[in-house]
Amino acid sequence: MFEALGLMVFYENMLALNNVSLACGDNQIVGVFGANSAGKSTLMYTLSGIMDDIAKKEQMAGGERITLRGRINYKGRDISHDKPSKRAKAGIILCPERRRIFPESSVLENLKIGGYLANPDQAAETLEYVFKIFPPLTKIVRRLGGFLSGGEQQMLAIGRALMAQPKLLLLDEPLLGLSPAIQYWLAKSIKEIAEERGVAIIVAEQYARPIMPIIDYGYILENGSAVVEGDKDDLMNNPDVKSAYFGA
Amino acid sequence: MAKAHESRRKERLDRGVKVRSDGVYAVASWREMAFLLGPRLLLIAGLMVMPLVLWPAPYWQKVLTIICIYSLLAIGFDFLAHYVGLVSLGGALYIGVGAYISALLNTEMGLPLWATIPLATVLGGMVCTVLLWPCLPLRGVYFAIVSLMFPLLAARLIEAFDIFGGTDGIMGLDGFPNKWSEMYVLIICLLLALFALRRLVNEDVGLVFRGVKDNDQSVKASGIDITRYKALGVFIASSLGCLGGACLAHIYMWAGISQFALDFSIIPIAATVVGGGGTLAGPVIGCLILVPISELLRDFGTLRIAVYALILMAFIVFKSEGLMSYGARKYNQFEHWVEI
Amino acid sequence: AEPIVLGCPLSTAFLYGWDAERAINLAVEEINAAGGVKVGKEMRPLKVEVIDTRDLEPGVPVSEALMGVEKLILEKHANFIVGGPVRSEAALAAMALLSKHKMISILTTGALTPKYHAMVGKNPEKFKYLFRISGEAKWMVLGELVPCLEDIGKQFKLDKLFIMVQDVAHARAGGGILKKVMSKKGWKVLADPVVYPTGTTDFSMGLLEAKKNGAQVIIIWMDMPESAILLKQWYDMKVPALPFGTIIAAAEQPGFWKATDGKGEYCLANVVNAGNAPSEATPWTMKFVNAYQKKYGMEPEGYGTSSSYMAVYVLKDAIERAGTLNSDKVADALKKTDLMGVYGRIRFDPKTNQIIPSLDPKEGAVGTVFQWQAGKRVVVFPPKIATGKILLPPWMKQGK
Amino acid sequence: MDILIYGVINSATLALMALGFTLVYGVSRLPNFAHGALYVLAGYICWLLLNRLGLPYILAIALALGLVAVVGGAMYQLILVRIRGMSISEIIASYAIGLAILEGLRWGGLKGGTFTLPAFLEGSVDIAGVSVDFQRILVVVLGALLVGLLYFFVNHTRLGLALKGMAQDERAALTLGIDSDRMAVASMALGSLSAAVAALILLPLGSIVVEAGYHVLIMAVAVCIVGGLGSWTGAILAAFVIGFAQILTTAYLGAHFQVVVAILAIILTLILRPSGLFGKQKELEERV
Amino acid sequence: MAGEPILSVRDVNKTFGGVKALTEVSFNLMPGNILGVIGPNGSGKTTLVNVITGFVKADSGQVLYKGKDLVGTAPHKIADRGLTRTFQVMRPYYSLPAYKNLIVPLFSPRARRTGGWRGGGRMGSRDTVAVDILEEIGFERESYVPYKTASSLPTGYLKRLELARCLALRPEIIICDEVFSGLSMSEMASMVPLMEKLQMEGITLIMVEHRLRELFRLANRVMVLNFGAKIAEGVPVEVMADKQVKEAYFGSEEVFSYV
Ligand SMILES: Nc1ncnc2c1ncn2[C@@H]1O[C@H](COP(=O)(O)OP(=O)(O)OP(=O)(O)O)[C@@H](O)[C@H]1O
Ligand SMILES: Nc1ncnc2c1ncn2[C@@H]1O[C@H](COP(=O)(O)OP(=O)(O)OP(=O)(O)O)[C@@H](O)[C@H]1O
Ligand SMILES: [Mg+2]
Ligand SMILES: [Mg+2]
Repeated sequence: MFEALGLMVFYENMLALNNVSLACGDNQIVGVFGANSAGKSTLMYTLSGIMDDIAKKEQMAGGERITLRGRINYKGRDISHDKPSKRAKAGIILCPERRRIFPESSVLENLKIGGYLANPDQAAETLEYVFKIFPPLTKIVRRLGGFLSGGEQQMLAIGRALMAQPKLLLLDEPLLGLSPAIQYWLAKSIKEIAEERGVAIIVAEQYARPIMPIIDYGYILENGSAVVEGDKDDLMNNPDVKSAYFGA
Repeated sequence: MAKAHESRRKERLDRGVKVRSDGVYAVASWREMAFLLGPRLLLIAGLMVMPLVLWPAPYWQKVLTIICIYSLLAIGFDFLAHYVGLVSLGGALYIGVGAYISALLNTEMGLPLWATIPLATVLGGMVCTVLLWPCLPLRGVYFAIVSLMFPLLAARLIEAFDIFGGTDGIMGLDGFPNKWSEMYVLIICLLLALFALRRLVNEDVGLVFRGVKDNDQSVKASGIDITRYKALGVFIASSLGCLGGACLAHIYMWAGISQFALDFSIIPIAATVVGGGGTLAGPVIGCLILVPISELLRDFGTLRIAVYALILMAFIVFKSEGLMSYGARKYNQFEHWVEI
Repeated sequence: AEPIVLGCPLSTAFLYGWDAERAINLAVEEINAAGGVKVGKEMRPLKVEVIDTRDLEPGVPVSEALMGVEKLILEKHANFIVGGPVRSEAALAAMALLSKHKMISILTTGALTPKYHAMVGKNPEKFKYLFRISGEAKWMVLGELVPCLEDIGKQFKLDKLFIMVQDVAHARAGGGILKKVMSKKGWKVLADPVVYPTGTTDFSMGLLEAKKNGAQVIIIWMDMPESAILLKQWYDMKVPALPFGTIIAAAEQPGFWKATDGKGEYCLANVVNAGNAPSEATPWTMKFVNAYQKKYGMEPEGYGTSSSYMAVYVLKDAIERAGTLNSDKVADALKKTDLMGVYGRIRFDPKTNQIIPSLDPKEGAVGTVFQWQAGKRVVVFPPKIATGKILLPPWMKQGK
Repeated sequence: MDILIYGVINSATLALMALGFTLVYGVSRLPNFAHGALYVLAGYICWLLLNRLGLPYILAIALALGLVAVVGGAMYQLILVRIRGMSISEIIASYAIGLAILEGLRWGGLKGGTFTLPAFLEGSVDIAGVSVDFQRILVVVLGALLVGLLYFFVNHTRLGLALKGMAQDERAALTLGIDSDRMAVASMALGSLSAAVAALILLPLGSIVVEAGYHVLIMAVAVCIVGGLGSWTGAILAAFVIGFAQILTTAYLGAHFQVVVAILAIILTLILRPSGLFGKQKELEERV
Repeated sequence: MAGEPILSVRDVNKTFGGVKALTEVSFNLMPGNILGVIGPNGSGKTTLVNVITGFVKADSGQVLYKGKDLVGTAPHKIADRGLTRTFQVMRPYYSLPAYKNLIVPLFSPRARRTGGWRGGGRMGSRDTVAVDILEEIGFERESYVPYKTASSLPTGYLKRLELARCLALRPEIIICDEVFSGLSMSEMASMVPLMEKLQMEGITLIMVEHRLRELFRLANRVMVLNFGAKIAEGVPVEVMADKQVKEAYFGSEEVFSYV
């Protein structure tokens, strides 16, 4: 359903993504793992189109540092020139890293803004669902986003992405700052979301342990290149992967 | 994704000497020295000979002094905004304070111009810093607006209480002995200020200033008192403005409440935007462009300001990074297309 | 022949700038049509260089105006400065600059401050090149306004005064002086002058108070266009008091009638010099008014019109008498000026270079107070030049 | 009593002036320094339509509103998009646009005090012994109505919420499918529209002069800042604080302290509450 | 355990407009120890850090550092006395290169006093020290990473930069607010020894963490917060066994075993 072919991203003269190809089928969960600065966030931004936007903005401000190459196909259509908002309308929703919630809006309002693409029924239904998977949020619906604790913000960010009715959800480091219990629940919920709501999910994480068991297919990024790929068992049994991501 | 040139991209390489990390130079040959020093020498020499070039046009010599005054304000603004993170819309306060202090020292105490100008610079800086002290905790737009209110308030107070000559202002100041001293004092002050500030911002203290701008919470967590640094920044910027104000007062032999006028706040900022914020030399270039344009347009009469505003807008919109940043980039880098 | 350049630093986007500009152009055209100015043996034409000083705009520093003056001197090579700067502070600030350049200047519009000629008087050698041909505040208050008010008081048996001023220095000071003087003259001044900031659009509080206290004459000392609103409110509230706009009031302009939808009827106003509204002050007055009307399609609007016009003629006269453009010589000649002009006899005070005012056009420069009557500006004061009588609004009873 | 009534009217006037500015800042973080110019422009267009084309008043108003909204939107689309996010450039550019409009109008003939719009309603009534004309009552009523409408729009409609999101974090909004460019244009058009509405309600009380542009801008900025940028409750409260401060100083101190007191009030409020009466910026930025 | 605690928190309370972020929290910290602080999201851990370091003023209670109360002292003064912290939401100087980020703390009065890093007055010497510190914390000296502007660094490096900033101050206590999150397993493997090394050097640590495995290896004692209140404190094994903790923090056996 979704595939990216030969993605290349240059920051100035530095190659941040080198010929990365990746595919994700319906209802699949795809994991992208890699250490710091492997290029996970860069990949996620590129897939969601945000990178285009960043490049465009930089160009306007004078710099022309970012170069993008490659094709992205979604449902048989080349979307590599689409604006991020258009991709979002088609169902590709990114939950960006470092949270980026709306600090001056309350939790509820954050979620409502997230529901911009949803119709009222969907919004109401998803809202309930979000509160179901993140019970701590129910207690703080009135609090301003900027005042939340790190973990609360992370939950809110994921919840907000869900509100946008994704068909393909891109999660960038979703576990960052979550307590173990919530991490565990989130990993379970990701699976549930994929299966019950028919959403394809691409997760980028460096903390692979909780995510690895739930993925259908995975990629290991290193210095911008996809060095290993394979399904869950392939990866789990790969000795390099094992030592790097499970500390064993 | 970029549509044209599917298989090529623009590569940028730094030209020779400048190592990627700022501030470390490995100077090898006279060519590289020239490359580094060229622009600086150009600016210095250009400003120094300008008065001579303008010999046949005495009016433009006058314009040059005004440019210098605006430039002093503008580099002060640039420093404060882009290195300390305080956007001060109240440049007029500095001009006014400087002008009044030197006027009072000159007319009331009879001090000569050579004493009043330096005194006004330092005292004025202190006065402005003390006035703005309570506002230092303010952030962003809030600081900007409050600082905008100060010159308005100062003018109103002088008017309402009829102090310092009230609305008539203070007349009868000493003028500069001749126009050459007028011009060269300002030009030299400007160049000194420019290079001193450039030096400062690249020193370790300067990094602390930039830290305050980027993230004051982190600076606090590093055990540094941000209020002190902000105040120091305000002092530096306002001293420059006061210096300009003091000179202005002596050039026109008069100080009055209109020295708190909005134009003194706006034009330096516009110059900074045009020239390129955060470059320090940019604002000077901005002034060198904007002020003469405004003078050239005088013949348009009433339409002048409208045309001026349009030109200003065009600069901002089409070279939004600022002329200086643009120029520096082109000067320091090669660009060429390479195959991916 | 080489033209004589008149540099005119004026705030051309404002009434007191553009009226002067028009009047100067009118005079120069007339003079040039008649052959120019005779300098020694040569007939030389006049040329006008106008520069916009913007000094009436808020937020623009006076140094901008000074730059304009310098531009005229240094770049346009003006031989004389006629007109502004318009704002008092700017005019005062320009004094040092003008005398530094030994530049003869005749102030014709704006600047009302008595300090100007006081400065000249204090330092006659340094400032001997600086003249002012239009009225200044002190005379206008004491010499015109007060007598006019006394006239009204006698005529209609009124003695209760209410003062509303704009929050600018000249108006506040003027209001204060007026209060003091009128109290001495036996009037009841009902309160301290009410001050309104520039740009106020609501005057009802003050008017209510005036009504409550039984005011009979309301002095309105404001130069902002919003005073038209005041008149509208005055009319709507039917305040039983005669409104009197003093010194550079919005009511002086012909457009005022329309701006108030005619509600400004009965408003008195002062246009500084005769000739700024049609009157019969001197034989030249109507000639000027008609010429102006012919050229610009409207009556002279106010304040600086007739004085700016006269300044050119006075200068021509002085140059011809001096026979040279040399500043010192022309300054001496100007001091000896004695000319029957548009607004009376034009002479300068020998000590202060200030035009000598009077209530009689045969003696000196006369001012004008008029009243809006059925859409026309009818001159009612000074008596020597009046063309009509003051009327009271119908809702106002004559005092006992 | 008259202090109360005219205090309310004055406050409503200030609130109306500030409305468009708050709206634009609140929903697109653009300090629109052309606000005052749009205000005057609306009045002048309406005047032209009335007096030059002789259109009926209602039609002239509607057209003027529409035109100004278009001008505002176009201004954003053509000029300000290119410098979005660089706040100093935005301030200067929008100020330059405002300056160009205002001085252009001045050059085009808008000078002197002879341009006025007729009041919607003539006449006046006595309220508790104080006479108030209908237009001023209308100011209060329409002001309240407009505030209510806009408040509802921003907080309870899909579009309003999207605008709000975009203002706070553009990149995050993009990921949610909010097209930021179009949104910003919309918000700017809307802000211009409310500036125009304010102009057409307030200008019949005054006259259309260029200076009003500067005055309105200063007042709008002051009200928004004191209230806390982007906060509606704050802006309204601030309008009342400043409005009453002005009326009270006029009544008890003399009007020439009016500006001094107003400015002092602004400075003091901010020193005491660094992000305005209802703003949370400082707390939010310092939350670690 | 003998001796005086270096830091002693007594009955600290903090509410944010009705939200009880901390209620009656007390604990003692011995010099040279590592204290782990855990708790569900929003339980007040960061708030506790803020209160100790002066970024938030406690409503009541005392924070005694070497016997002196810190409540009401400005954050920069507290840092100056040697009590530093990292920020959970990273706060680097985005416009500066990574190593220049450290110049700011190195320039602070404390660093100049204690470190003697005046370096003979030569320009650039602080730079060297900065790069040294970065290297220690896992930025490869020879690579480009230390010289990149902070805005282009990925999360993991920024987390470490936070810690580096603390080290530059030569502090006595470092409070780490989730420095391990955002690091991959292999990177963590190098961070744990670093922490141990710091402890050896005599630095006292408070570590707020959600990565329990590593934390329990390091910490001498662990404290658990829930809804702003302390529900347990003790050596790691004890705490893990505590019933209340299991309920409040892990919720279920599944999660417990997952950890
Ligand atoms: N705006 C930028 N300019 C220059 N280089 C950048 C920029 N953003 C990222 N990079 C570089 O690109 C590389 C990949 O970064 P990226 O953020 O994708 O890493 P990551 O895998 O997400 O790491 P982490 O797990 O720590 O978040 C890094 O070396 C980083 O320094
Ligand atoms: N300034 C504030 N205003 C209102 N509520 C606040 C404020 N600061 C913190 N809170 C609330 O206090 C609670 C504690 O926050 P804190 O940041 O201390 O949590 P935490 O334990 O660090 O959580 P996490 O593990 O998610 O980082 C949270 O529910 C948060 O929403
Ligand atoms: Mg990342
Ligand atoms: Mg936390």
